[in-house]
Amino acid sequence: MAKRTTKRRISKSTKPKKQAARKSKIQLNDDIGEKTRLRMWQLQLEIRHVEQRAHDLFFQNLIKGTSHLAIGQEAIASACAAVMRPDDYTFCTYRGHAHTLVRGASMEGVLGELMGRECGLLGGKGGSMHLTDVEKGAMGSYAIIGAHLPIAAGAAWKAQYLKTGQISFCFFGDGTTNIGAFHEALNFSVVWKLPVVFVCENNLYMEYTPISDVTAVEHPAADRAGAYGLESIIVDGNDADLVYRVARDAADKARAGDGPSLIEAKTYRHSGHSRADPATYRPEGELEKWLERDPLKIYRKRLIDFGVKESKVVAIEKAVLEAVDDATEFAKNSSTPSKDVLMTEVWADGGASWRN
Amino acid sequence: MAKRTTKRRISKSTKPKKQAARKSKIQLNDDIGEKTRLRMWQLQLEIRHVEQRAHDLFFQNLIKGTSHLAIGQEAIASACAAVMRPDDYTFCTYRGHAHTLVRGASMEGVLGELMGRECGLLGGKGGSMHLTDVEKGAMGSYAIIGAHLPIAAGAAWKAQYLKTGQISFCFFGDGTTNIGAFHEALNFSVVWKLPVVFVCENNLYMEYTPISDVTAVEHPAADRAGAYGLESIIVDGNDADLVYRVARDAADKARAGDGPSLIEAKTYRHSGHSRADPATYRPEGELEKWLERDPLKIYRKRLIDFGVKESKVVAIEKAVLEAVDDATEFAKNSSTPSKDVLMTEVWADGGASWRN
Amino acid sequence: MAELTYREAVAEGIAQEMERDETVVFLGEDIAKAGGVFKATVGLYDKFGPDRVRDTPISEQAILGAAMGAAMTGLKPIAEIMFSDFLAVCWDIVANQIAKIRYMTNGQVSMPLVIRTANGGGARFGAQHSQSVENWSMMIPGLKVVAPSTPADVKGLLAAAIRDPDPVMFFEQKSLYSSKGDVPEGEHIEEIGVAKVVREGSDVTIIALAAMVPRALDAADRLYSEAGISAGVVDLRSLVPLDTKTIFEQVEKTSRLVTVEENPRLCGWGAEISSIVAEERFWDLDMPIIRITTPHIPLPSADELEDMALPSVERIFETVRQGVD
Amino acid sequence: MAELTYREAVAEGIAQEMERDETVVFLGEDIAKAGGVFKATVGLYDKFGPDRVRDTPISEQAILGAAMGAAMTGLKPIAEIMFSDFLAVCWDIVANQIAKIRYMTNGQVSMPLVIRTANGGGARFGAQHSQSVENWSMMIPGLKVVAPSTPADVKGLLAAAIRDPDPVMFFEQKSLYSSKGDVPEGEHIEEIGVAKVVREGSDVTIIALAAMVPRALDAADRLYSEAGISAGVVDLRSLVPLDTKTIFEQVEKTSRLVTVEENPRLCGWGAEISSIVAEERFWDLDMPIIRITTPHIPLPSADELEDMALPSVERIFETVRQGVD
Ligand SMILES: Cc1ncc(C[n+]2csc(CCOP(=O)(O)OP(=O)(O)O)c2C)c(N)n1
Ligand SMILES: Cc1ncc(C[n+]2csc(CCOP(=O)(O)OP(=O)(O)O)c2C)c(N)n1
Ligand SMILES: [Mg+2]
Ligand SMILES: [Mg+2]
Repeated sequence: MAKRTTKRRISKSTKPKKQAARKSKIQLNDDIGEKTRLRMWQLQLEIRHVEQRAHDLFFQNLIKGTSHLAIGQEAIASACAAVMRPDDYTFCTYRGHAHTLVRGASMEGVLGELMGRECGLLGGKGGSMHLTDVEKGAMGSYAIIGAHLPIAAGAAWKAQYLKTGQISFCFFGDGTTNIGAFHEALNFSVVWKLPVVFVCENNLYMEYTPISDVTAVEHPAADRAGAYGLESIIVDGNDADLVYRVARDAADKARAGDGPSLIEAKTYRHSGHSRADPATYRPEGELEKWLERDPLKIYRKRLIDFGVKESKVVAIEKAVLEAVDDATEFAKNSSTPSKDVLMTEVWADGGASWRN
Repeated sequence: MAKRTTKRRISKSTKPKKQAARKSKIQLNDDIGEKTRLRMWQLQLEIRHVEQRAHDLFFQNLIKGTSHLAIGQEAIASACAAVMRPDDYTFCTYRGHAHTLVRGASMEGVLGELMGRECGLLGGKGGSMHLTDVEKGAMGSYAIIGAHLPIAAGAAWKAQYLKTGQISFCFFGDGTTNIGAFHEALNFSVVWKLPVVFVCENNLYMEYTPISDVTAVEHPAADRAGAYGLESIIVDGNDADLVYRVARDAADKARAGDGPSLIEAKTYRHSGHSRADPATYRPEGELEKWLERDPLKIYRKRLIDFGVKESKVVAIEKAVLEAVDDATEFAKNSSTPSKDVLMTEVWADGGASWRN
Repeated sequence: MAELTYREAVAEGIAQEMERDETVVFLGEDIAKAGGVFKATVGLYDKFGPDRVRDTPISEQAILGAAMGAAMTGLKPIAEIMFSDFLAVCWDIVANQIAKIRYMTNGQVSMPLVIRTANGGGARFGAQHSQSVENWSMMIPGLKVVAPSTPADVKGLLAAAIRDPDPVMFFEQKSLYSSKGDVPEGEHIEEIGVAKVVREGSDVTIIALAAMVPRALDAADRLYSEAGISAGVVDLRSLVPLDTKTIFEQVEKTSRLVTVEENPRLCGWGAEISSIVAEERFWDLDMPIIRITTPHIPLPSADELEDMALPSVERIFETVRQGVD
Repeated sequence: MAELTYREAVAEGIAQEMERDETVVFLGEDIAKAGGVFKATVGLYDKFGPDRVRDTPISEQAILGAAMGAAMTGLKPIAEIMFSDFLAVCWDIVANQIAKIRYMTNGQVSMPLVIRTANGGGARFGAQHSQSVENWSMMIPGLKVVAPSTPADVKGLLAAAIRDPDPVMFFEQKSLYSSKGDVPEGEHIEEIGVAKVVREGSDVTIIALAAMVPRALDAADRLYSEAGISAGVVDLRSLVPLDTKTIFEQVEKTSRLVTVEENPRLCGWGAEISSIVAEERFWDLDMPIIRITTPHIPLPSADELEDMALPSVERIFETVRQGVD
């Protein structure tokens, strides 16, 4: 018989008792704990401010091409990063500034790449849609829908084969669940029992089309989990603590050799799909509703409720802003790529020659 | 909320009462009726004997290339054909001699194509894996896994758009459920509510690998139905009556504008995957078990139990065998394709020119 | 005549054909309500409604499979693949199914469909959103391949592609979408398979396609004014069918041939043309055949790098000047 | 030396490398327990076990995606795509991902993998199982492309491909699987990117690949004995890197060039070679460059038709004879 599909719906966080700060302190050091929480706070801030800076730089014409911001979706990347081991692998999409940053890639590297500068993570060769920092485990941003799901499975295969204990995290959008590679990757990973965690960030839209217009089920990822014998998991993606817990469970499962998980995290992007999109297709009031559920707002309140001093919360924010300012200056002052790099790194010998 | 997935498991046929022939007669004319039953009997015989002939011709070296027989799977093609309107569309695979024949394609045309003769359905240009008879609604056999599922959806789209009341039937194997195009076609068809019936013939194997080795769920099609908000349907594919009923329901649903269905029919191929495959990978006794459930054996008994005279049953078989003999002779005597056809029919103007 | 952008001409061409033929339908991602990510199909949804202009899931195989199934049963679908790079995710449907089915069925099946797609570089989108892949299609028997360089040709050739009874790959060059030009008002249709001599020349013939046409023209201007070289420019417009007649006429006239391709070097359409001329007009040639292409590398994203990679006016000018010397 | 079939040489080449390097792993459909549908990988599963030789679902995107992910994190995967026609269903992974990632990441990511696939016609399999698609890969920057014609080269080049730090598309020609030849015993490795002059000639150079090599050799024999023409034959062996040095040496020597391709006409590798020679060795040529190809049609299945379509010894003989005349 087919495994019964089990379901988990996670939308309620640990409620801190409103009373004494001391009590809260104890709760703050629950299964997540203060240190991890402050880290998630910082990571969310880093994403928010780097993305906002990217937005500004775009309109100063310092970033060309395109860029896809994750403002509003910060909790997911941050919480998953907090779960990962330094040697774990992240695979993400063109909307991947966030996922790259939280692994520890430098802000200069990210902003520099967006601006096409020499200091960019990819030396200006890849661009905003392909941020990668292999040393940090950020194994690439992929700009064609679907491809990176099986690629993430492949990295997990390597970990399984060499018994390194590493796992792969793979992030993608709701729209991605309708392409063939999604299906192949999920089935393949389950059959091979690969240590990979698939995280669908359901922000309700593909580019400009609501996901519900083009999807046969309500929950594009969770309602498909059963097709691979997986548990159906939906989590409030704007609450870092909740995401942290499901991601941790999934990571534990993967590391224990029990195979992949598929997590659907409900969230919302505050801006348009990409730089040029004013997002006029959104029904009135939708954005406003989600702004109230802004992950940073939620998390700031959580920390305060838990008894973290406001000054501490603010200090982290200030430090992040300074870092973003510094990185911006650095990137602006970085030169454009030298002409020589045009013809390098097609091949492992460093060159681009196709003939003798 | 996601639609609850409903399940249907059909493995018990109408049981004819063993007594009086008159009573049986009445049952014979139940919702299926004698005429349809005799037609399904004839169709199953046609498949069986054409396939056996193809097998023989192969070993006489009169058929080259490859060929994929459907011996053991006759009930599915036959019952579905009995449900179809003459103007409905069939899309099938390289294992599609059966599906093409039952729509009324001539045996000469089928055997001739296998033998690469001028009288072949495709004039010798397509070969056994691409049998097509557009006039009969047999819209092609497709030899690369997955592609014809969205193509069948497209034909259904045309019917929906022009309100012709036609529907598409799309046949494919268990192995096909693991490729991306399966997933895309199912989701797409449900979202567009297309009149298409997807029939998965689960014969337990892809080429040489058991489907259970490479699939995350037990029922490769039925356990995925829920991922598209569809009912999970499994039917005994070796019993033409049972297949007829689920296919009829699905066709009615499609014609009523209620969208696609996905049917998983359990069956078994008696021979190897293709001509050259001795099927040594099958566990001992497996074939024998399935031979007892031979769809022709089952259906012959059914007819007799229902009170159809044995002489009638035999007469149909004799006529089919004669027709196969005649077609074989005809095809053998047909000439090989004339050299002129090599460069025709690339374009609608009949030619193949890519330049002026 | 009306002045339109290249992108506006797309919607005009589609609208013209949808108006005259009920069986023309249009599908793709974000093409209906949103008017397309390049805004090339704005207004069609409002004009022709949700039955004829349909948004799809991100399912390129389903999009083209559906187009194929509809084409073989009586409709004339237009399918959009948002960026031509994404043809790779549905290449089976294009190369193995759509292109081959008429031949395989000995003419039983017709395939009157158009696949529109945004092709080429210059927008700093990086290696997965900037490829010029018209040669991917050219190499597959059974596909017609069209790539217009002007708004008028967009309208006229797109209309022709929709009427064509065979599958047409229609490449819209991204970097041209905002370019402008005069477009005939009212019904406008061009013939597929006819190249256009867009500048007469006597010393050398430059063959170009899509975004390379305006660059070749600029280079030709400079060649004349700065080096006294009279360069003719041919806008190929269609790769299949290929107008070898026009190519040969120009080669006979100038005895010198240069091709300018946006695609990377190996197996580009310039190679095919070079090989045809080297075989069939060998004795007319007074100079080696020169190919100008993007180097054989994935396309980089930074401004300076991308500009260096794509054939520039300067590079065309210099290469032709040195070649003719 | 041992006499092996081309198919046996495949398993030998893989086994040689799996033995010396634990990070070499192998995946594909029916390749493990069943030994492959062409029986080219028989014995590997028994020898190296289920962790290193793994059967997969019918999921070509997952197969190559997994190979890619494993290659970028430290393994050296060999992936089989059963028929080269099926590359179309996973072309995105090949052309957009595997080929581009090193360049896009400025060298952060290495891609030491091999994609093996059965290529070409002659088996009466029809248009979807018979294509010669080595040019599909040649046109994508970032892929190496190898296609051996002998069992010895299968072993030596496959071993080299597995050791190569870049992605190698390895085309095994279906029609050669049962051909036999001497293969060095023990460790055998060849260099990728070096063409082989398999027959010296002074009047004309015939460049061929894979199954066209034995045909070109047979035609050369006949040209000599029946027409007194001394034809050299070059087995290209690898399209990327391309051994233009050897090509140029032969062209300089014979001043006449003919290419013989199994792929359909447009944008085949012969076009690329022709264009290179027409540009860089133009003044050495005494004869138009001739290309012999399968016509630009999908491949038919009936014996007579398929035989007519593929370049035959007769056609090579006649074309070269007339060309040299
Ligand atoms: C194969 C493919 N088709 C289409 C696109 C164009 N495209 C880029 S992003 C996008 C929407 C993706 O939606 P989703 O997966 O929900 O991710 P989100 O952008 O919302 O994070 C589309 C259609 C693409 N990049 N690749
Ligand atoms: C994309 C693709 N991959 C692999 C193949 C090779 N192949 C042909 S049939 C087959 C098995 C198909 O199994 P299933 O879908 O169960 O159909 P069955 O043959 O059992 O009827 C495979 C792998 C193919 N034709 N196309
Ligand atoms: Mg989304
Ligand atoms: Mg099967």
